Amino acid sequence: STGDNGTDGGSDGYEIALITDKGNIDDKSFNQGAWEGVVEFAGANDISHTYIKPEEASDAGYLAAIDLAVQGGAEVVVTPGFLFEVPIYEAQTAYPDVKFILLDGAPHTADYSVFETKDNVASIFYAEEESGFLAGYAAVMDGMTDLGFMGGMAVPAVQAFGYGFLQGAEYAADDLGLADGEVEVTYHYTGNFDENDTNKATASTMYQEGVEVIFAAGGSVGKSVMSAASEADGKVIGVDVDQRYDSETVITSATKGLAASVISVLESIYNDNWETYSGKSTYFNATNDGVGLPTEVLGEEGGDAFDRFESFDLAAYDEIFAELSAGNIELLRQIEVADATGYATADELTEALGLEKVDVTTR
Amino acid sequence: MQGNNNADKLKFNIKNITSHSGFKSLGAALMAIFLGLVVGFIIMLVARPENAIAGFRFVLLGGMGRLGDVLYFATPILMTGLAVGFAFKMGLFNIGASGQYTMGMFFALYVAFNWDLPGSTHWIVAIFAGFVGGMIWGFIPGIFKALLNVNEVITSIMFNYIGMYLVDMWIQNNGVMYNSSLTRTRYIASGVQIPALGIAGSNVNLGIIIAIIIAVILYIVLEKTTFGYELKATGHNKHAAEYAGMQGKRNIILTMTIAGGMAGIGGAFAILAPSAIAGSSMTYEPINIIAANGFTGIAVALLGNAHPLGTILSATFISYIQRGGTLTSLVGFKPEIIDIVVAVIIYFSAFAMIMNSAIARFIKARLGKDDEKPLQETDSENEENTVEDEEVIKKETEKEAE
Amino acid sequence: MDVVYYLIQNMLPIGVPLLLVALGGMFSERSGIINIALEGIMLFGAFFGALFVLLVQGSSMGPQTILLIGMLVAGISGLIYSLLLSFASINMKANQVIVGTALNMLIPAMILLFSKMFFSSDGITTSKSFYIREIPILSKIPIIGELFFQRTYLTVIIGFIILAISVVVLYKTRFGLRLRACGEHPHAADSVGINVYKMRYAGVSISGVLAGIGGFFYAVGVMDGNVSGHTGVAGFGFLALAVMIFGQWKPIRIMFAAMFFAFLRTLAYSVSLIPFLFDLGIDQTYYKILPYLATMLVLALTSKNSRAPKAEGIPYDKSQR
Amino acid sequence: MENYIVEMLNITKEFPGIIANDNITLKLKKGEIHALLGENGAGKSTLMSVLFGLYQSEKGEIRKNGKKVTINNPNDANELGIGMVHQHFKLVEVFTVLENIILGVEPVENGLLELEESKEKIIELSEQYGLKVSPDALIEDISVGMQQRVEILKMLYKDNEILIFDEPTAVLTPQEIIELLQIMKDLAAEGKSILFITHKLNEIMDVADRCTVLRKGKYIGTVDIESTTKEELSRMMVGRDISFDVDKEDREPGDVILSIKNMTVASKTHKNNAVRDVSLDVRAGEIVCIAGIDGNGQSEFVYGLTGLEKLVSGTITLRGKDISKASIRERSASGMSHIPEDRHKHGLVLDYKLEENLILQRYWQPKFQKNHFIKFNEMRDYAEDLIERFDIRSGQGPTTMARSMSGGNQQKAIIAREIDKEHELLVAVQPTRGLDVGAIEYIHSQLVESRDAGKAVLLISLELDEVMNVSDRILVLYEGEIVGELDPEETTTQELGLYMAGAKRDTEKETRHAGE
Ligand SMILES: Nc1ncnc2c1ncn2[C@@H]1O[C@H](COP(=O)(O)OP(=O)(O)OP(=O)(O)O)[C@@H](O)[C@H]1O
Ligand SMILES: Nc1ncnc2c1ncn2[C@@H]1O[C@H](COP(=O)(O)OP(=O)(O)OP(=O)(O)O)[C@@H](O)[C@H]1O
Ligand SMILES: [Mg+2]
Ligand SMILES: [Mg+2]
Repeated sequence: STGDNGTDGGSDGYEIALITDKGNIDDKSFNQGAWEGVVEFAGANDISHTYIKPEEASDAGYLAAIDLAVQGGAEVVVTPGFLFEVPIYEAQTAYPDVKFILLDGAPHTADYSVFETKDNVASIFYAEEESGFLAGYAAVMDGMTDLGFMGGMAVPAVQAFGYGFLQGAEYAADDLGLADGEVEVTYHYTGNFDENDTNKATASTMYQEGVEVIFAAGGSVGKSVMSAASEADGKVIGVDVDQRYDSETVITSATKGLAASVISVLESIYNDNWETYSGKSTYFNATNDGVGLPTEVLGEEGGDAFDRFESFDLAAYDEIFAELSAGNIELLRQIEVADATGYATADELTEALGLEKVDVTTR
Repeated sequence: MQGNNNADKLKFNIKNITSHSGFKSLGAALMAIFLGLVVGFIIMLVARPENAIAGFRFVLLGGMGRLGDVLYFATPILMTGLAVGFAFKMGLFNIGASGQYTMGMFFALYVAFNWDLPGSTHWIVAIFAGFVGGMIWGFIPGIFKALLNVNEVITSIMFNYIGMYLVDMWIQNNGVMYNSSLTRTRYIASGVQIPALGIAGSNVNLGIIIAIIIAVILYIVLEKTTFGYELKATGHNKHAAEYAGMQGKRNIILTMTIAGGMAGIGGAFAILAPSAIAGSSMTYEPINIIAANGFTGIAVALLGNAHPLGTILSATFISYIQRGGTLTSLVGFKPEIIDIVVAVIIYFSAFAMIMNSAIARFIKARLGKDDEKPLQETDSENEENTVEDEEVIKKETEKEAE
Repeated sequence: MDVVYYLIQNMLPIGVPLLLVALGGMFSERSGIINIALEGIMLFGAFFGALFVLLVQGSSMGPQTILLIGMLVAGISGLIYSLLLSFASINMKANQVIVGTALNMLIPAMILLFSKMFFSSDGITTSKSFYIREIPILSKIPIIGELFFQRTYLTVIIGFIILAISVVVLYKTRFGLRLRACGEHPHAADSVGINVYKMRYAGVSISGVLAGIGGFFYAVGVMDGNVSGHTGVAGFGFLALAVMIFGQWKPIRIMFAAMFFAFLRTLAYSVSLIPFLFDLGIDQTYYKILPYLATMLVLALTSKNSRAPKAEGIPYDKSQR
Repeated sequence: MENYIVEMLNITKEFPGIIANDNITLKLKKGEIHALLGENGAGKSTLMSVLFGLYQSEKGEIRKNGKKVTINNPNDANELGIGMVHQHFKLVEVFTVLENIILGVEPVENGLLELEESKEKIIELSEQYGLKVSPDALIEDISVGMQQRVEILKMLYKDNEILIFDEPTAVLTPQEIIELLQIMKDLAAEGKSILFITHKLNEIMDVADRCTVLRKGKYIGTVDIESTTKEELSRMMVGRDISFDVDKEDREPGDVILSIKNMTVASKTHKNNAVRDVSLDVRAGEIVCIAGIDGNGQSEFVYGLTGLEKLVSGTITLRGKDISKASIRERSASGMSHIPEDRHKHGLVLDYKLEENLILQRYWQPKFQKNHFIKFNEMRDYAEDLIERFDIRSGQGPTTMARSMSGGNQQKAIIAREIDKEHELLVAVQPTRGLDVGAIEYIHSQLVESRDAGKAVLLISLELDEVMNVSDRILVLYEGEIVGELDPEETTTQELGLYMAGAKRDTEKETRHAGE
């Protein structure tokens, strides 16, 4: 591509570049998590870093943004999200000397005929279903029987959170010996990842209907849910990162170690053990502490991260987490969904996830 | 007397040039652009003084190295610019280009996915479908305006939202078009993509050529045909148009429909653009966001003085500084700086004409100082020009009245 | 019954920003200036209001005090931003619609640029809760208390106070009489020694203040004190224009119009609470479209005999008779 | 040295391209009625606007009671006790009479308007001077005469002692005029000083003490009314003797061209119909004039006839063809030409070139377009031809912007267009409004020429002189109805005035006859 200006005007450029997908780096999701990782690592090691927003939200546009970053001097390019799968497939060949960290995706061609992760690419995945499972389990174990789920759009990561959440609730209801249908879950996708009055109103309505806690798995959707919760005295389960600091209403968060994983990969690059991640997909899950509920409170030595629960506590958590990491619990990450929107019906969910104690309503 | 004569000549010439209307609007546009860039530079200077010069250089020159992209990104905004400008000629403010654009894009996509046509014609039919989609969404505010007397500004804003919600719903509910796990439309076949022009590193395609041809056609329609004559007459004075037996209501509807069609084609151009990556294509993500290209079209039209040929220039210009603006990321700025510059340009262009003639008058006053003479003796041509000067102002103020 | 209370309690914080901004539009148009920049001014006010909240939220100031001062900040910001419209359309006699459009485009870009450069964000996120569970004493009034003084925001009460003040100012004061004269027949006003330019500055400035406050109240009551350059104020400024027309440029009618739309909006998102609507199984999208479509329908029905201030949109030129 | 209450000395006021007041001096004595006379555009209103502070003069000074004063705005004027009734009323239509009167001097108590006292004062004043108004009526609901009383009350309410009346009688019925003149005399008797602008010499002779004459922005002179005559005044005004007679020979009218039966047209401003059950015929070779005072339904009548407005009921037949529901274009194509009342609103596209304006009614005809493409050469040739034949003067010929042309030449362009267009019926609405004597003569001759060429001419006019001189037959429109048919040869201005004022009307039968 042309773009010589990229180098001559841009002083010495930036060594680590993050390309955002459609959102900004405060999207409470992939962009933000990855960026926090970049900042933390680069800050500690005094490495120049920047983020770039593509001009156009298309494969070609993302590729152009990568071009721009590389021309601007980037040696490591971080691309958060599966939308970069196709662009990275192209870029890994075009820029063999640049290292790519692709979160939540693996490089492939547009028609999915060829999957290939070259040596200069690290592909990272997260087991969201496990994180969601822990959240659902904790809520029901704590005595809540009326739950809500508000996902953003029905993308695989969000779906996995939701399915995990349902399975966790079912598992806990089973443990507690609740009757069939005694746990009710209202299951909803907002269709966006924004904070807006629609999302707030939807959450308010759920609380009004008697929902005790809503698992908000959709980036900034969480802000709307927290706002509704604080008005309605409801509770919220955060997502991706520990959101207890955003609002009193957040009892726990289904986290995945976005920042931590980025830092790990960056460390491997700068500490010369790139081969740990190079050329393959790595899963972050309970086994390698890649997902889970927060167990520590920032800046509070020995603080109780479960203090916002009635009864569920660290001990109970450790127990179920051990089960999970031991591989004793089988979880579904994906189910068959008929609707084009990717929104599963109540029947599909009940059927595929084998729900008995849990009664799902979709919205 | 001799000296007076010379001064007279000079004065006369300046008046002649400055009162020529083409010069005036170009001058006004340049003035507005200049002020917009100055404001942009000041903002950069305040935000990050150490990088301001480097950043500003990107804004000014960054587009140079990316001329293919400049044209590529100019394509849809040229069409939305025409959509706004064409309606403007009739005194209608088509702020609904956004919804029309989205609608056109949807229609094009629909044809791309659901109609089975040979590659050689498929993209042409899809563009045409975009045209139809946009026309429908322009037709509605036209009807509201003509038959129900509802201000087109309000209607088109409302229909921006309605169109956006509808399209997003239609796409999400259509499994052929929508890939829910990627939250966007599926890739369209390469046969529906508009053939690329083959400029390396850019997806610039036949769309730009078609867009320019359309602009020229609109120019001919406006300047050479009876429809254009009626349309402009209505824009200048709808009462006179009615008096002359022109069908104002029909023309309003027709104009809005054509304008909508232009924006619709813009949407088609955007979504049917070819991709440099094999098997890939443009995609649309239905996340309830109003298409920005529609609003950029307003800027393009205003800067181009609603003149179809001027619009080609202004679309290219805005795309040019946008490309440069993207590059400012490399020195710590954000591309939004260009949106600010463009907004400031429009702000000033709303009264640059007046500002310019004030300046022109000032210059004239300076130059004409020493040969002041009783007014009744000034020759008729001079007088005519002075009057005309005023007229430009008056014309502007009258437009606002509508 | 609970559902009715719920709907109204939720309608009010959404209706009040609409009400205030539409009142602002009314003051501006009554003085003769079309203010299509309301959307931008709202966002401007919201941004600075939220910025203020962000700066002081760590202090010991109570949330309602912060809200009141934030309101002042937002109002003043709105006023300042509206001066750009006044200057262009009053002094420079520019096309008011174009200037308004430019101002609408400018501010989201400003917020995005500023927030990205300084907060690495699309806007401002604050952490103060302004929600009021119940207001002592007043909340005990039967029915009214539950509707207006429970589960509410201070913004609602302020909104209605401003409405009352607006009615008095517009109809009972010298200023109001003069303002209306300027929007109807500026030459008449001029001929009795009223400074039309000043009055128009005043009209636009009031609209700036109200739109600024409205924007901040939107941020408080709808967005939990946050502002984003990305979603902005979700077209509320434009809706307010429609509300103003529907309200026929009259304050009390504007109030009813604003509440009508807020109610539809609330209803649209609370469909699941109303069994017979929910059972229809209509796609949510249609409910989202409903407020916009209703606006259009109402305008279509009322536009024929709607009576805008006669001189609105026309720059005042002393020398033209 | 006389004692003047106001002196305007050597006032010069320029507008772009024109000197509206050129070194004009005017002195007003206390307690006198001082008339200001001059042709259209002579600069009368401008001079008064300078005195009232609406305009600032470039040169000259104003003195009040011998002391130099500066009047920068109407407030200054008001403080000096100067009030003005404008040619075009400056009243807010949606306000009440009371609100209009107090506007600018609103009484306020505790920050709120307090109108009771003002209301009493207004009622008092209106009784004192016989200015009947009801304070709570909306301006838009009251008659023009009543509106004028409001304007006068506005001045009296502010205790103004110098009262300017700019053409106050132009909009009044003869009876109202008599009342007004009486009021002015009373006011002068009370010590108010009055400046009175009018075109009507009779009125000046009637009430004024002195008269100042302007011509083309220049001061001509001031005379005592006692020692002057109408003839002298008119000579001062135009610079030559004038005859208002139009050269025209008697003609025998031919076939009926236009026939209107029971036409009723709605009003835009009030609920009653503006035109009610009007029937009339116009024959080839005659000029029929519809006379009447402004606001009696003339505009609506023309709108209904030409298709700008839909009829409530009735039929219009043009050359035997029913065109009651025809579009404007169809009417035009069937032979109706229309010189509109408002040349800027309807007659011209001011931002089009002269040549483009000249084909405004014909651009769609094969002569000027082929396959929807305009034939620019034809257009240019045609424009040049019309410019030549009708002597339309402008800066750049066919390419002149209509806006930059003078009013008279704009009107000429319209007349050329409408007369040259193929037509059987010419509807001319106030074709001489705002024009000077030369232009008026020209237009009248064109109307007569058209008649002589066998066209039917329907003239709608507010000017009594024009009505009497140009028409072959006069129909009087009063409150939307035809109240009389008169023969200009046999009637007098006085009689016509009575009809126009509604004081006299033909019996039902006679009126019906007029339409047959
Ligand atoms: N605001 C203005 N701008 C430019 N020219 C003006 C303006 N006002 C008046 N004129 C011009 O100044 C001249 C004098 O106008 P003025 O209104 O004083 O005439 P007048 O004597 O009152 O005429 P009339 O009898 O028609 O009222 C006219 O040629 C008019 O066109
Ligand atoms: N309000 C106004 N603003 C600007 N220009 C004006 C205004 N009124 C008149 N003019 C200009 O002043 C000049 C004189 O106008 P006016 O209508 O008084 O012409 P005139 O001298 O009466 O000629 P005619 O006899 O043809 O009517 C024209 O060029 C006209 O365009
Ligand atoms: Mg006058
Ligand atoms: Mg004239």
